[in-house]
Amino acid sequence: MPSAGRKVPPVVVEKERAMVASTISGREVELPAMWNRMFEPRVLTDYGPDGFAAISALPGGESLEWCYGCGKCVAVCPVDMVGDYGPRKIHRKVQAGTQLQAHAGLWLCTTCGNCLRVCPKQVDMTAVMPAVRETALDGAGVPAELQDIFEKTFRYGNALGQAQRRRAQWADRAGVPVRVMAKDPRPVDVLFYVEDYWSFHPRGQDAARAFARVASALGIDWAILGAEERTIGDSQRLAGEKGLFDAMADDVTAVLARYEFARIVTPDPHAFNAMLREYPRRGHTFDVLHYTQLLAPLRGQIRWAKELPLKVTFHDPCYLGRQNGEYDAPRALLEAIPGVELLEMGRCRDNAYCCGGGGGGMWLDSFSGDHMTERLSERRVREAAQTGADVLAVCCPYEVPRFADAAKSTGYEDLRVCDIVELIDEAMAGGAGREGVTGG
Amino acid sequence: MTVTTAQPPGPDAHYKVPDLTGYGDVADEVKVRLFEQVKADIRFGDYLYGCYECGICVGACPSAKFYDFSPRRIAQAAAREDVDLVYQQMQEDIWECSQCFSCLRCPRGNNPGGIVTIMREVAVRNGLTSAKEALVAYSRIIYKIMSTGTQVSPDMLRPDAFPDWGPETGDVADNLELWRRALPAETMHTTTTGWAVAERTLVELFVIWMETGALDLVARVDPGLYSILQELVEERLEEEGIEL
Amino acid sequence: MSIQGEALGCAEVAEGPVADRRQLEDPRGELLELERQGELIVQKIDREAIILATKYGRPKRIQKAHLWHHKSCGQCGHIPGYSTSIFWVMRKLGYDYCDPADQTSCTAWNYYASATSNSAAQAAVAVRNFAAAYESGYFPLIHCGTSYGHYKEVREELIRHPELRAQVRAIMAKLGKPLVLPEEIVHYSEWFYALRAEIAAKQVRDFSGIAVAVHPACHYYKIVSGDAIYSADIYGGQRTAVVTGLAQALGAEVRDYSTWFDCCGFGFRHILVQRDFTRSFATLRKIEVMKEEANPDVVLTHDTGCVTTLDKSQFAAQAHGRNVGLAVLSDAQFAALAMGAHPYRVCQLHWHSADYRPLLEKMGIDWERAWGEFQSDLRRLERGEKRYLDWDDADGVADGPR
Amino acid sequence: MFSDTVVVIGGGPGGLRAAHGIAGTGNRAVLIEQRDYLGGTPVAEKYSGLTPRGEPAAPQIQHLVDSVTADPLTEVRLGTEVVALDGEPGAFTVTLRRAQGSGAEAVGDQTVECGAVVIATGFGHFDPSRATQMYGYFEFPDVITQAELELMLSEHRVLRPSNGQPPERICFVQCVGSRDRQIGNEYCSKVCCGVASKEAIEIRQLLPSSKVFIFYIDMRTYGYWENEIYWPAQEQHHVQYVKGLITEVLPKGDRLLVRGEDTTMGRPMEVLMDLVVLSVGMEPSTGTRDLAKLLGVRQNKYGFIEATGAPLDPVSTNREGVFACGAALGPADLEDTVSSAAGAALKAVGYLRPRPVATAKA
Repeated sequence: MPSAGRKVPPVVVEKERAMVASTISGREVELPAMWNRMFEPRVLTDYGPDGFAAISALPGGESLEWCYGCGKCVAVCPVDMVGDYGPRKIHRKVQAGTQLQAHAGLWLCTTCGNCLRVCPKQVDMTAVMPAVRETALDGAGVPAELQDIFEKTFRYGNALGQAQRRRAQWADRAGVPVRVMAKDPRPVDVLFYVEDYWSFHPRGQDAARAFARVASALGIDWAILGAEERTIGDSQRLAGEKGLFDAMADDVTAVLARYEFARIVTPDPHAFNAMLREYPRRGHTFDVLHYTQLLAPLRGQIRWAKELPLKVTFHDPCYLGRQNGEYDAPRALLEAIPGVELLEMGRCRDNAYCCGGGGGGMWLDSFSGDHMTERLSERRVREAAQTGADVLAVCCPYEVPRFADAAKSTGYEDLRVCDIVELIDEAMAGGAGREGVTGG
Repeated sequence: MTVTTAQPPGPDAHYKVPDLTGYGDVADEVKVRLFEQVKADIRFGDYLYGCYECGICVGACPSAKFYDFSPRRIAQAAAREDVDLVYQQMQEDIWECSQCFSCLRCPRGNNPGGIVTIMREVAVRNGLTSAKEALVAYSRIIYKIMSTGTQVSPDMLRPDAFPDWGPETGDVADNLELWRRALPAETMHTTTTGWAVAERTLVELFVIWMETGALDLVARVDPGLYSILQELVEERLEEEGIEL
Repeated sequence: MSIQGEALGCAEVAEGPVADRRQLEDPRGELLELERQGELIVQKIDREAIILATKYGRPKRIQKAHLWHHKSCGQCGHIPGYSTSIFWVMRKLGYDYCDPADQTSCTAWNYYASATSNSAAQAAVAVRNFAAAYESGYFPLIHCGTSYGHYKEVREELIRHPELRAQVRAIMAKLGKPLVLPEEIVHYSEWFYALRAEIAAKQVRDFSGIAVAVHPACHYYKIVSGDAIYSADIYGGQRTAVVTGLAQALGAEVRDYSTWFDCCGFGFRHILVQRDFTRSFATLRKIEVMKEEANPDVVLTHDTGCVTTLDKSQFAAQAHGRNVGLAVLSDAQFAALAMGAHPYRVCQLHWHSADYRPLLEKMGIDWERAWGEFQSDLRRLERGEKRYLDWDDADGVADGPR
Repeated sequence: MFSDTVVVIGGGPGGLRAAHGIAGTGNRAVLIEQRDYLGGTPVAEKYSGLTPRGEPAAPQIQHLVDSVTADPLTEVRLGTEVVALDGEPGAFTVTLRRAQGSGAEAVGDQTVECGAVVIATGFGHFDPSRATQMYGYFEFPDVITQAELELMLSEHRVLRPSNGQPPERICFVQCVGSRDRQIGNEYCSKVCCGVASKEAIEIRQLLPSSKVFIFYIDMRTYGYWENEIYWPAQEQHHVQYVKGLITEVLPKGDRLLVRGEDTTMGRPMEVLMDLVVLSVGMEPSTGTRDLAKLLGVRQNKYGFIEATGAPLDPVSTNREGVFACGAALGPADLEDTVSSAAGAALKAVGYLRPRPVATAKA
């Protein structure tokens, strides 16, 4: 079947040199290369229900078998856009005998959920793929990059392998005080769960500092766990390490239990997703907000210091938008910034195109490179640039580094990539301290 | 939503593959013209009724067992009048077909093999690259059939051309003249043709090539071969005093 | 699993309801109608003929004698034993025939391989040959499966398209010939099937121990499929009866295999310029499957391309250790051998590549002695005793007492 | 004197519902059936479960039969066939004769007076030997039709005819003898997708370790058949649906190799099976064909009785006073059959007494 329009050449079996004897006369003839070339047949012969039976037995795996091949998913699958992928194709391969555990395609799904959104049979790949990955972890198929991340998460408590004690280092140059619960364990309104990339990645730290300034300017009572914070690890769970996620959950909830707080706020849609939907299943329920949901209601109180005459387009993170239904808080904040003109991309809100970072994709760029014509982030940056926007605004810590790299590699260096809170901070004259706040 | 001015680098991000069939550089009217020629063939109406994609033809198709070739795609592309896909098929698919007509089992009464025959004719008539490449190793055989009226002759069985057919095929070349004289049938003692074709018969064949335009077809694919054949045929017909 | 002749449950091919479109296919009737309209001449079968049932029940008449041999370029060129056997059997049964020089190849091998022609040229070549037969008074008998399939296709196009008839009629006029088509387009394997009893009556070698796998030629029963011979006694009327019927009549055991309906991989162009495909298909899809499932002594088929493909493709496959080595014969050669024909003088097996000697041994033929006899013939030619061998030489008349 | 009788020809579900409907209006129904029993094809072919819910067919059909035979206004003539219809609408004379081969002893022709006639002579299955593809129905004992499988299912044992063993791998091939220009049956027979899926469920229940496949072009499980048969078959009973019809069936060892194309994957497929079930379509039964000629009722291109007023009047024929219902008109499931039967009954009753003048509209 031509994949993406290109025909697949036959599989050739050919020996450089071959001597063949005739059984009639015994004489030998030299048949080099093309003279002995043969093809492998491309006939499928191994059909059966066993593939589905094995996967349906896994908790979360039962829906793969329900697919009746309508094909709607393939059109919206972000990986198929740059490759040859999609739930229907996986369903067909499993029925035709492919062992999904050992198949490279097992690791390409970003669990973005766009297929689930359109699927008339509600085949839930965001449950099926993690379930199958879990059984594949001890197999040889696990990409090395991913294995490395699991080990770092387990050993260091964060995916970047950084020392835990430097978790709060970003706060030093924030220009405003950042309370750390361990030093000042008094009850607090907002426990701000910073997560790995805002804690350790330079561009993440910029956003963290911007948030600190904006939060304090708005008089929010907030604090962070600092060195005690461990990554929630939802992406690691979706990449197959459910065991690791459960272990991390025990540590995280143990730390949280030491303190009193009204709400947990986080910049990371993945942590937000886990605490909103996975933790309650494990007996831990919190009032959880994404930071845009915290700031949006307060946008009226911000005293803007200057206008930002910018055309801005916004990328809906899958685990904030499509998976958890929050589309408007980020937009409300952007539209509140004076001078900003919001340009929507063709694929936005619940049909947003995925940045490729979810479901373990953040750490599989080289692995997936062999199966895609370009990275999802590159395809998304091109779409953003083609709206004519000056700025691609995001609100997920994975995306600033991902899209910044993609902008360079697709020739859109002049497209600025930044977090929404950085724009807010800038329009409040940034590091100039408190004046940007109205009373009360 | 402001309209973007400069066309940004990189293909339009909304398409999976901006040029699905890979022949975006070929002008649309070329593709349409070729497809019109395919549809203009008198046989086309008998070969295509519409396809509901059951795959029965592919189940029977030998080429589909090894090549990424599908008689179903041929019938579908023609039925949907997908001009781009038909053009891609005329460049990449049609020469993989085995022309065995196993696909005539089509419950809709289609004849994908017949559609391929027509597409090949149009490709040859228009000198498409696929036709030229497909026939590059074939010109020797076209010369044989058009000039002698028999296609496969004994003298073609040379060991350098058919080593993969085994040493016994080489023996034929070594003993050709003698083994041919050992054949009891009177007409089969020839070596450069399958049997002795009467002179008159050959002249009649040349008239057919000229009258039906079959000879001209070769011109666009192998001009060198065409000039040799044309000279031979016209000379022979002049000797016979036949003007066309 | 073997196929006994009668054991196959012979429900009559049910005559379908009036709506069964294929029942209506009657090219012979349509030709006669066109003749009544003065559009063309139909060469009639006016001698003793055998009636055979075609797939949907239409009776097809096979003339026994006075036949015009439409030879095959691939047979005469690369497998001369094929056409020689056809002549030899016909002579042995005492039926007169014409082996014309006024005959061109059907040119279909070139057409399906290179498409350097068009429907007018193909129709003109066909009609010119039929006109030559018509003028000779002998009724045409087609040697090659490709020609047979192609001529059925050409007949259908001439019946359907008046403008094509007009064009071909004009060309024939230039050649001083009428637009003429035979009443039936008959393939030689139909003649052999029709006369299988007469052939068996002259059988001198016992074939009861010979296991056969039949490969039916696509162009024979897939183009205008209604015109192929079917019998309720063979395969329950589900598959064409030719070749299988003859082999069973000669006492051989016909065995089934799971790629019976597959093409041989000839491909017209592939056999010559894309041999990797032909080699793969013939070996993996036909020869290996036959050996694995039916383990026959010989593959029998009834088309030039199929014999060439299945016989010649096995050699190179040995480079990959494939399970090959299966003799390939036409039904004509098989029948000739049954009737005592000489393996080299008549069947010309030395033009074949797949090892035929085990088969000959099983047929009780001393191929070493036969090869010696053939070599002595060649020495006689080299000494200039004769310019050409003839039909007497083919029967070893000059050998003297055995 | 106006007749109060309608003659219903054919004792299957359609004829039974028509007769029951006629009696229900207080008129008389004479039900003619050539077999020696009522119930039609569902009884003749021993249907096991009825679509869509799959409950046992026999009791339900028996209930319908009893509702007719118990009604004093109906008269059932078994082993009888119609040989002539004379007179004109409102005053017909139907000539009857003992059906050959029926158990009852031969007796001379009889006649029945009636005001209208309802034809309910049903369908016959397509004969697989005429299939376009090479299914080898006559060559291989393990190639059977849906009807033959239904018979086995009603006896709760599914066995391979070749060796009497329960099959492990079973596949259905759809559209055999339907949607086929070569054969001439260009229509869709409507019920085979639903029945195949229902039978697949029954096999899976009977043989839990069996692997069941359905090769299809598009699954036509209309209305509630979708959620009551197709989804459960696929999701709960793990029937494997593969989009691509089978081209040919050939022997391989003691099993069967089915070959076709997996059109979604765009690749040829060859799969070993123990049992191949051909979903053969519907054709006019010989009864429908003969009766149409006998009564001068026009047939459509496929030999079914033509509904001249279709689609809004699906039961009237070209002959006034003669109506048709069920599969005699074309492919029909049981729901179509009984609803068109009720419609035909009502139309037929209209010919028994003139309507009071006052209510007749201009």
